[in-house]
Amino acid sequence: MTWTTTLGGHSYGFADLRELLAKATPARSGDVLAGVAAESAAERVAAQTVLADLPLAHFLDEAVVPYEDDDVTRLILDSHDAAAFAPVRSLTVGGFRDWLLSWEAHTTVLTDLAPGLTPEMVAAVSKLMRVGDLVAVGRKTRVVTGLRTTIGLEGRLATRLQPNHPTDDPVGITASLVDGLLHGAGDAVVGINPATDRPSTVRALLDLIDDARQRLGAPIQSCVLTHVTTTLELLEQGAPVDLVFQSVAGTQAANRGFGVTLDQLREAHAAASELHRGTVGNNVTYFETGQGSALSADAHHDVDEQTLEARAYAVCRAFDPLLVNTVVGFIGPEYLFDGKQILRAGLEDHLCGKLLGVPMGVDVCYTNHAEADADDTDTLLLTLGAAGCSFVITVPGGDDIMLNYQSLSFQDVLQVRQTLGLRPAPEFEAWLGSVGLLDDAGRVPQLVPEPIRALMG
Amino acid sequence: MTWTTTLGGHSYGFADLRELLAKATPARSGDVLAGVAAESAAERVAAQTVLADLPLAHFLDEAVVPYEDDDVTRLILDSHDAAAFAPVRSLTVGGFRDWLLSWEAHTTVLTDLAPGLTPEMVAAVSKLMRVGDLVAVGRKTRVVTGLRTTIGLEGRLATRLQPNHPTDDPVGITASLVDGLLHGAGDAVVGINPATDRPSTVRALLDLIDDARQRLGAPIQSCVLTHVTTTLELLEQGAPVDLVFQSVAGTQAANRGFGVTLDQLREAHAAASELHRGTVGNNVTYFETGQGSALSADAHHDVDEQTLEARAYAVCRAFDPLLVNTVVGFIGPEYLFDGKQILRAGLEDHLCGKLLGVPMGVDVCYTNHAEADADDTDTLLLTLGAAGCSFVITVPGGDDIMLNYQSLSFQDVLQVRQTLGLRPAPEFEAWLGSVGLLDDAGRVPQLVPEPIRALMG
Amino acid sequence: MSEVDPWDALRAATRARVGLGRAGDGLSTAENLRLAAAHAQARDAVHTALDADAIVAALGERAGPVVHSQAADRAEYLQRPDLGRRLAPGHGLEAGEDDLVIVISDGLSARAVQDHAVAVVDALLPRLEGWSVAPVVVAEQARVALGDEIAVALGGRMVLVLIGERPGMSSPDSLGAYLTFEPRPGRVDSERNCVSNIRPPDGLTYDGAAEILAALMTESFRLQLSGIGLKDTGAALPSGAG
Amino acid sequence: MSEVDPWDALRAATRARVGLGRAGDGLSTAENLRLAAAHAQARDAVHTALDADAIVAALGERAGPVVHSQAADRAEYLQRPDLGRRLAPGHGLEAGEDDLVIVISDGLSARAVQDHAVAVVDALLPRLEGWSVAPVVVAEQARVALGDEIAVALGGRMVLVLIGERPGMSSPDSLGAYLTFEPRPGRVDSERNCVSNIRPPDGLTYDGAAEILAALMTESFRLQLSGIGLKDTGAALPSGAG
Ligand code: B12
Ligand code: B12
Repeated sequence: MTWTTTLGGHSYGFADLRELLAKATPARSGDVLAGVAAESAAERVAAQTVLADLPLAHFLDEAVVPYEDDDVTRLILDSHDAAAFAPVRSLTVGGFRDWLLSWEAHTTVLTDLAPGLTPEMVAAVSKLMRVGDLVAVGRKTRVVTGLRTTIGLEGRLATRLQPNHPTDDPVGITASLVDGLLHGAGDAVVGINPATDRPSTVRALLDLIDDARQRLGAPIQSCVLTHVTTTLELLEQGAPVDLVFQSVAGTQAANRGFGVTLDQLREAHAAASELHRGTVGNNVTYFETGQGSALSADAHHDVDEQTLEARAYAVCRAFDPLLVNTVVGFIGPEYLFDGKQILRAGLEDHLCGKLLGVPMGVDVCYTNHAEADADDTDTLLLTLGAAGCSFVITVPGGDDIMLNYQSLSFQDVLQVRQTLGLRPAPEFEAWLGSVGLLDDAGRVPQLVPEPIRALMG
Repeated sequence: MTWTTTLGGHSYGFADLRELLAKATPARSGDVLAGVAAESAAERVAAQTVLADLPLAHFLDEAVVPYEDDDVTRLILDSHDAAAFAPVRSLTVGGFRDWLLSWEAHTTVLTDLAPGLTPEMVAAVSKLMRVGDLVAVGRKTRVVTGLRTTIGLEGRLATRLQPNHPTDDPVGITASLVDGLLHGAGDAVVGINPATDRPSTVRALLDLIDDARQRLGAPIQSCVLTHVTTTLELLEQGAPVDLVFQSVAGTQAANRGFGVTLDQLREAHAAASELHRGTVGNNVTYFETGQGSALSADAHHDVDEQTLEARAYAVCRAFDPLLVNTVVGFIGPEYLFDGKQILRAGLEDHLCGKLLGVPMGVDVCYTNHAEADADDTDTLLLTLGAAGCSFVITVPGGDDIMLNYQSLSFQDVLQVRQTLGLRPAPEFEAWLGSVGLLDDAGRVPQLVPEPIRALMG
Repeated sequence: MSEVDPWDALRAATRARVGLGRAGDGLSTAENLRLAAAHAQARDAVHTALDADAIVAALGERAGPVVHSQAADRAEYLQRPDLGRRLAPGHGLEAGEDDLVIVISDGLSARAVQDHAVAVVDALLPRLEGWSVAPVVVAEQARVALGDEIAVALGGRMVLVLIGERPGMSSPDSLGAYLTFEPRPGRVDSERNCVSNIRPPDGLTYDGAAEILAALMTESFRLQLSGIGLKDTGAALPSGAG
Repeated sequence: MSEVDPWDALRAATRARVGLGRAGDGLSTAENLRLAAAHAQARDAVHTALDADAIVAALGERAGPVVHSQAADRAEYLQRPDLGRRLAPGHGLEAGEDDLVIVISDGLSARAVQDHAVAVVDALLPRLEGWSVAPVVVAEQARVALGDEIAVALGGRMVLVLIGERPGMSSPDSLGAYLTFEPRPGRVDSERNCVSNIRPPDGLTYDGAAEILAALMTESFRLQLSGIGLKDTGAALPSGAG
């Protein structure tokens, strides 16, 4: 299939869906690196114009990564729900955008639609959206999940508390954990990236958080973000695993680079589900993704990074996750150059995940080799808050001393919650109130309740 | 006075307040052009650190533009209200930021403080704020004014409807006016920039809007943004002038470049006040400002463009304006290079104006020679909406066919109002409802009520 | 009227983007794509270079020299307006004693200048009978104020700068005319008059612009000033009379 | 404990930015300024060049050649990770038959390498008795995967890449160690093992890192693989034992 169009006297041609999607993507350093980006603004608009006229149903006929070669493609197409797709099957991509923005496409309609959508469809429609659209549609798309807290409700913004430490020191980690709780953080998950890959250390960290949880009587879930093979090992040993974690990407080859197969994920998902550790739900997986990871592993099949990212969500949704987040500015400027590219990618990822039925959060962050600063994270946080993002990541002072990058501080989230009138997850909010960490105006006062003080003992 | 500090082993010195403020300003092309910007990120942080320790009271002792040479400086210092200043007089600039963010600095406290603040104080404190702070403090700072509608109330976002036409054609202007009204725009003002400087044409346009207003029974005010000298002439002729307009800047020399003196503004303000054309208030002036205009007129006295911009608000507040807006991305990339610089400047201007007691709106816009696009205006609009901005400017499709730049479309504002739960000015909202242009969910349906249809007749 | 779709009536009345398609509260996909395409084209207009030879050829015997500002290229021009206001050395201008100097400057839209500038000169000169007019200068990478320095070098008593206004999405070819009496470096904008949006058929016509300019210029010589003290006293035009 | 300010106790327990001053819901001015200063310094750390001569000198007789990736300079290195993974021609590496190739690479923090890399080599080599180790290669503008190509050129059976991790605001000098069995271009990251955050006193100590690496490397040869099939089986460390 080849498409051509003319714009301003020039003629533009696109050989296949893969090329069309790549050329239609808003400017991005990773796509330039991969050699798939549009060469001019005019070529980009031409591609978008062609894409707008493409029937959505076409995406069921043409795969961007061959079905035979790639288990992610097979997962996407084999699990496509034609009945759920019916309401939009006659639309073009452009018509789909109009419909998504229309008043009739409200929350429950969108929830019912999710199984009928493929990642390539949502990636395509997001490429035709402006920032304002990404926010407006994101806002009305809700994905609600639960374990000990409920994630994704309207008017709520949850946080992952990330108490990392360069040597996985239990006292150091506890200090950061306590600091976060005192600032009302941790309602999405207390999630530690272990500096080492030592299973015994991972086990010790799991025990540490589980113990703190029980001593505080706090409705939190924990996660140690080690490789899924290590978590599988620990599950067999009976460790207190609330959530199975894994980084995933949008192609089989990229997942191989991460050392993970769909079968392993299935196995881990099943094992954790059986523990029934939840109180309000039983979503027991947590995934991280991020534009550029497939390209970095040379496993991108000449597909643009945003489309590949959406494909990663198809992997996630197969395992009923409690939480999924894109680490949007985490990898570096070679994939998202500056604050502007990071902002747009974050909002795209959030929307695409949500449309596919994935409980989407964002690591609002940047590295020191990127062209970005704290103003950029503030802006992204505000727009994500307006877009109804499920959760964000928080670290003390926004400075992760082990992963070496800047995410949000606990205070950043307190501020945006006040600015936009957002609240923590309901179960956690009740607990905060019960220990005096939430005043009548919904603000977090500066005090150290006795039970938390005891944790430091 | 000279300040020095060391950072990372380097020593940095700042000769006077003017230099200190300029070096402390976030990166901006206009300050580079003027040769006053910090030379490195480290020098900028050093300047900010010194500035944070500077007592606020110092601003009453050292002027950035000499008192003897400049009537704006004289206006600022002579009208300073020491009693209003008392609550913060003992603070440093850094302490002032902390206080502004504190829970005790709520709306009425800030309203009472305004006459005690000078432009240089608010410019200084804004330089120490991140985007999130600019929004959080902006949000709780309210300036309420009125003529036929009330501007600046919490939870409201008003719009200037800007129905410009390259030949001031009455039918063309009416078409844009009608289009705006049908999209719920115009509650701040219907404001036309006349393509020509011909007083007879300006008069005809004033009559045109006044006639439409009366036929519709709509609570709107009009303005033709001609030079104040022309408006004065028309006031004498008895033209229906709701609002006196003028572009103003932060130094006497820059205002001379604009061909305007404080006396002329006083005269025009008095003349328009006497007409008592308002229903809910008698604020009868409208000013536009914008970072870079003084530098463009070579009238910047080596002061950074953001500080000069705040000084322009001191000019505005002397004349009890109904509306003031910065035209933040309007002039060009030589003053604000890209979307990031435009965004920050817009939020700074909004906050600085509000803190000084000025009813602040923003022309969320960019030119085709700047590095910006519609994603950037969407982002700025969302953050300004969160910051409680009083009003924004709207033109058909966001494309001003006479001023040659992109501002917001009417639809952009409908969308952000829904996203953030914002409503039009109350009097206008009631009128929209009465003609069927607002449904129960506060949305604007696509229909053409008979009275508006008649306007096109 | 009542038979016509009211939105069509709006669309017929102006080139402004009225009556656009909506999607929910926002703009429809089709409209957004049209805007994006227009944005790409307007950006190109900023960067298009002036074909000075073509202007000189069209001016014929009225043509004077081609000069440059101190801005070396487009990138520098955009970032350094100060350089766009200063004449590059070696311009070869020689002082005469003319009433009027006309400068055709690329400004921010070479296309506007290419399409409209010579036609304005053609319409204007017959209206200035008895004036001594210097050969028309063509200026590259120029701002309005460059005209002051050119006029001083040529010894002109008044300068008219025809310059490309920054390009809009629907108006990438809009010409502005700036008039300054007794030009010299240091003149501020309030000492000039402006006639803008010359761009038939959608903007001001060549004759319309020439008519206003000739009246302003004559009055300027009478009052011995330009700027806010000088007003365009013509009658308001009816609809359709660009 | 109850006598101590609980916030002070937090601050003493970690170098993470706990117990920060607040202003309303946000961070205090003082904290924001500290963060801004740290950001400026971390950005400088990215752009600092490696002093390869100093590394070679410190390595003494263990030193091998200095090689370069195909990324010409820092700007290209940052934008083209693919070039940072390929060896520039003319490297002069000659094939031997060693068990281990060690590569010291600048990565994203030359400072980390300058401060810690040789000390890790010093701590590691005595733990590898009986191993044949090639002269230590120093690589500029290098990514982790460059080690594969270097090892192939040198004919090594295993490669250990010591590389500067991207600099953080509080950790501009953090060293990572990446281990690959039977290295060759095309190896994916799941076929490597990593020991990260080597940065005493706040991060892992040299002996701690060497201990883990030596154990992993020995086990790697036994299992004939590296990557996710190879786990660090040491016991969990008590607090304070970096
Ligand atoms: C950036 C990064 C990533 C990126 C890599 C993509 C990219 N293009 O950079 C992403 C987000 C994809 C990633 C994924 C994972 N990472 Co990682 N990552 C990092 C980080 C923050 C910086 C690395 C760096 O600066 N490298 C230096 C530059 C100059 O070299 P480079 O060639 O550009 O970078 C390569 C390596 O860093 C490699 N890499 C990245 N992570 C990992 C992990 C392992 C185990 C290996 C062998 C290689 C590897 O990928 C890059 C591209 O090839 C480090 C933390 C740190 N302080 O270093 C963690 C870190 C190395 N990652 C870690 C882990 C656990 C993972 C995952 C296994 C998590 C999971 N459960 O799935 C996955 C999968 C990794 C894999 N096998 O591919 C751990 C390793 C712990 C350990 N001692 O084994 C670290 C130390 C962080 C942590 N404590 O959680 N990671
Ligand atoms: C940019 C702009 C401005 C900027 C100028 C700063 C800058 N550095 O560019 C700002 C926002 C400060 C401005 C202010 C005003 N402007 Co103005 N401006 C424009 C605009 C949008 C573009 C000009 C352009 O592209 N120039 C071409 C570039 C290449 O040349 P330049 O040398 O860089 O630009 C210089 C001139 O444009 C000049 N300039 C700008 N506006 C005006 C207005 C007048 C009357 C004069 C003589 C000069 C002048 O300022 C620039 C720097 O010296 C035009 C609209 C248009 N379609 O052209 C209106 C326009 C020229 N401005 C207009 C007006 C009325 C004004 C004000 C008088 C409004 C007021 N009531 O105060 C003020 C004051 C102007 C003055 N005397 O200094 C009118 C002129 C109408 C007329 N026929 O006389 C126009 C046509 C727009 C309109 N219809 O409202 N303006």
